Amino acid sequence: MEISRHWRLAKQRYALVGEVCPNCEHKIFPPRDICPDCGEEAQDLYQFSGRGEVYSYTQVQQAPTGFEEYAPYTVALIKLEEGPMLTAQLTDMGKRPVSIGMPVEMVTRKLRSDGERGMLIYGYKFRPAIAS
Amino acid sequence: MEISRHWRLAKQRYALVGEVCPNCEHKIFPPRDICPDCGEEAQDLYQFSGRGEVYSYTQVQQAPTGFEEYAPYTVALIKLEEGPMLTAQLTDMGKRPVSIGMPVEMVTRKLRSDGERGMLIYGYKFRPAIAS
Amino acid sequence: MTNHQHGSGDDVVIIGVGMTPVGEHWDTSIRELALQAIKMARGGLAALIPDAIYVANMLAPALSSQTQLGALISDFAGLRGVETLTIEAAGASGGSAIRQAFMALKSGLAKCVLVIGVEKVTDGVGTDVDSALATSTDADYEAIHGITPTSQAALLMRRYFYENDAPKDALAGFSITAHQNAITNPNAMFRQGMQPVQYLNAPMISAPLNMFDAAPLADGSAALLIARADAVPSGLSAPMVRIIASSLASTTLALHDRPDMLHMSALESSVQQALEMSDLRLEDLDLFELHDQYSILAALALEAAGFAPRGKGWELARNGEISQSGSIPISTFGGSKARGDTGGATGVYQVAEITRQLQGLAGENQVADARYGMAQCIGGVGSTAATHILARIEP
Amino acid sequence: MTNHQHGSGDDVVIIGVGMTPVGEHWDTSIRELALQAIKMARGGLAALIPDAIYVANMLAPALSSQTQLGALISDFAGLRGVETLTIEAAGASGGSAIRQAFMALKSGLAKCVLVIGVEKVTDGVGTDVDSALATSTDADYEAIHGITPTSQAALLMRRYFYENDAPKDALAGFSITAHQNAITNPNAMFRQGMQPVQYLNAPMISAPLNMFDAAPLADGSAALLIARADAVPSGLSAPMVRIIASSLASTTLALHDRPDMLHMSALESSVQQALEMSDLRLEDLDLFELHDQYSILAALALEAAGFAPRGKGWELARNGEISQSGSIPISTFGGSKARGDTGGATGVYQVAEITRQLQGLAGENQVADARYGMAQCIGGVGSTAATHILARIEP
Ligand SMILES: [Zn+2]
Ligand SMILES: [Zn+2]
Repeated sequence: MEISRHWRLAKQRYALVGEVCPNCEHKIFPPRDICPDCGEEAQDLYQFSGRGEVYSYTQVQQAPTGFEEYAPYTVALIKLEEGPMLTAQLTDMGKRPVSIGMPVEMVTRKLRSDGERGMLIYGYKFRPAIAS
Repeated sequence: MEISRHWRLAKQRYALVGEVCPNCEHKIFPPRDICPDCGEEAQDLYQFSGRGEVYSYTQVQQAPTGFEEYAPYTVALIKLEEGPMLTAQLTDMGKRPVSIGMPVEMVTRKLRSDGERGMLIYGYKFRPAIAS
Repeated sequence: MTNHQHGSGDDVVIIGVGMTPVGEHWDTSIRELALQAIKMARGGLAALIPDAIYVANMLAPALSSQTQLGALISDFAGLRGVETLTIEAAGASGGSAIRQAFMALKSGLAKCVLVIGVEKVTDGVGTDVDSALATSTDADYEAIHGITPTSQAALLMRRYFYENDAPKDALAGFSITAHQNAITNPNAMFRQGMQPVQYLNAPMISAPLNMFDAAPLADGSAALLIARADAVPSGLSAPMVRIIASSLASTTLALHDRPDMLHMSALESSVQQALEMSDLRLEDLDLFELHDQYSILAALALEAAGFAPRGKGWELARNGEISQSGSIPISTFGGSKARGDTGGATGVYQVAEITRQLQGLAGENQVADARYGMAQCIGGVGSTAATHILARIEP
Repeated sequence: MTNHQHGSGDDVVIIGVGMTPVGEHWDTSIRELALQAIKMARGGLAALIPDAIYVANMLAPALSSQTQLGALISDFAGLRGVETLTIEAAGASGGSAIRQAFMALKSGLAKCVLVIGVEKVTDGVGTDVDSALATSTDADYEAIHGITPTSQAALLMRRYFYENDAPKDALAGFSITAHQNAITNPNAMFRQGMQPVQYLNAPMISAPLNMFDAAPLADGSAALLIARADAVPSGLSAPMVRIIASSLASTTLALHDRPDMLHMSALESSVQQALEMSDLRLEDLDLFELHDQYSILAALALEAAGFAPRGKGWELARNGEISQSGSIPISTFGGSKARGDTGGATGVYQVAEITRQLQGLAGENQVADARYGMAQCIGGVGSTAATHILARIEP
């Protein structure tokens, strides 16, 4: 399924490239064509640092199709230091407990495998920040 | 996918069991709870003979998921001798050409396989009538 | 407060209600399930042919490989030829379909509309069901990370507890009340009731969200026969109920895109619009069927509607205010939590149940002297919200 | 014939139109594609915030794993918060959404509605697309036998030829005309035209249906900004067009359940209703955008509407009556056949194209002095049909 979609989204998913509104300077991720803050067209690319903190988190026990091999896994809302929030998995946690406010940084990992066709999809996950 | 559905439909699909309207005696297949002819409740089971004739037919080249192994295959509209029409594949045709009006009879065959889970679904197909 | 007893021809009234039991209907197909509810709703009114049939559904394309439910169900119900279509707004599908019926009737282009909510979950198995549910999230930026509505509710719940310093069992009352109310609802999936200790010992399904914080997803169908007052046949066996307000609002699909995710803006604005349309105040409402698919959503819905200040919705569940005899009874037949969650059909069940309450036909679940009831169903974790206010018609 | 120039406040008028090119938009997501059409439709009217946004779509749940398109697209288009939902009736989704907008506006509960048809087919690949299309058939009694809409059209075609003793190339004219009209449509997928010999030599895809008898399924989005006359802003740059009739009808979902399958009853009754509502006769119509997803459906639609007697629809394609200067031009911008078939968005493209014709803005595709146009889109092979009649507003 959906090969072209994942190809199309590779830039955002690999490199955390979003946008900055040329009008109100609001940083935008995930990318949008129209700034949600001021309604202007927002198409200037912006490279996020990949640093942020955990806003909330939970552990998924019952995974949807394509994610069974990872279960249980931790998904989180991450507030990026530039402002936007995003949804991502936490990874490389070892024995460290997660907590709200915990500093994290972006890494690239395998997101899911598409069983029948064997396509692998890569993208951002977040791990505990090594240095700030 | 949809294991319970196929289990539920086994009677109709294996044995061509439909209904007869207790009010207007219209024979009904596929089964319905309400007679399309007179609007009454139609729940008396009726065993169809399985004999009918080809009303129209075509050859499917581009098969949907689950039917790839059978392509190309011939699907037809079959008018049962008791009146109702149904959709089914033709099978066991050998080198015989299909034609509109051709007498056919029902047989049970594998309809599709459900790839990932390996479930097989059986049901009616139609072959050239051996005797009328 | 307006007197809602002075009716006019374009008033929208509910003249028939049908609900199937919620549960695992292995032997019943989606068309058969819908027909069961339709037969009940049309009851003695079989001669009244609806001008339109709106089907509310969210999962059939994914779980039953079936679209065009409108044509399928209308024909199977013996109503071949009618105007028909399917409406989808995830968990808000049911309320959205009622909203469309309300507008069709108000326009005068339809005199009578049949609304059917139907969901056949057991056509799918295992992880396919979770995947189908995840289609109500943002496929590109949420579902791809393995998220589901359940884990989204858990994310909201953890943040809610963090910000409001709520005790571990803060939300238990929502489950306990719902299960209590379901005991006497023959359509409910769970009729054994539950105790506080069961909540405390329940296994986590997406921590901090436990088994009792989530509603069981199951098969079910509910139907409403709705007409303009000037087209209502005489001699109805049950009292009629009027829909006096109808609204539908949205916000971002993705949870992470909301500037303040604990403020459910679609829920709030749909309630505000409905109150304005009905000329009622919150205090006038005698019950509120909210979408308690997850306990946290019940708390947030009460806050968004204005029944509790921000961060205090859970306290209503602690002191009995949401129970049958409380100040604002919710989930009076068990809600999604104990009646069972029927996805896109939920909003139709809610309005059907409120109708029973306002008709005085709620049996042991009756809210005393119920005159006004509000129903709200939501899509995703608050992306879409449909709200309706119903009024009893005095005999 | 009624004079449609005496407008009243509740007249429904089209004040903005947007269409993306139809094709394989690999680099564009469904939300981006919809936004392109929305921007065009809202054009200079960005200050006018629609009260509701109806999204017409049939394939996103299966091919893009995405539901709740209403909330997704509204938010992405900068219209967060608006009333929104998705309408599905397979290939009739677009016309059904326009029908709902028509009723919402007539009711007065909405002053301005944005209708968006969008389909992103290239999110799926290979047999998954055929499976997704097959969901518009009866899953239990048709799709399970390996049938698709294409093979159903072929079954109809074979029977039609058998009953009417039509020549092998009887339907070729539908393809040739559509491809001819697409040459000058910048949004069309195929702009090279085609010759009769190409039709005769075309490979069969489901005999007797050949490659030119089927429309290519592709990505596309069209949008309409529709308002009540009493809410139209002043200073519009293009002439307005009025929707004077709207209807939606159905028949059986399964082809085999129809008592007479070559008689397209849903198409017929929706046209009858629309003519009655508009107080027009067939002869008054200057063009007819029908759903020519398969050539045979074009012939059957002309017969169902009454432009040809039963079994004679194909003759209209032989003698030029459906061409730009014929008695009843169809597919004036190429139709589904050559513009490209966009599934649930089709009905929105049709009405957008008729609007261009009635505005006199159709360029080389202009039908001379077009005053009235009819659009009809269908779900499955005739299970659902939505029909609209549009009228030019004289300056
Ligand atoms: Zn901005
Ligand atoms: Zn009968």
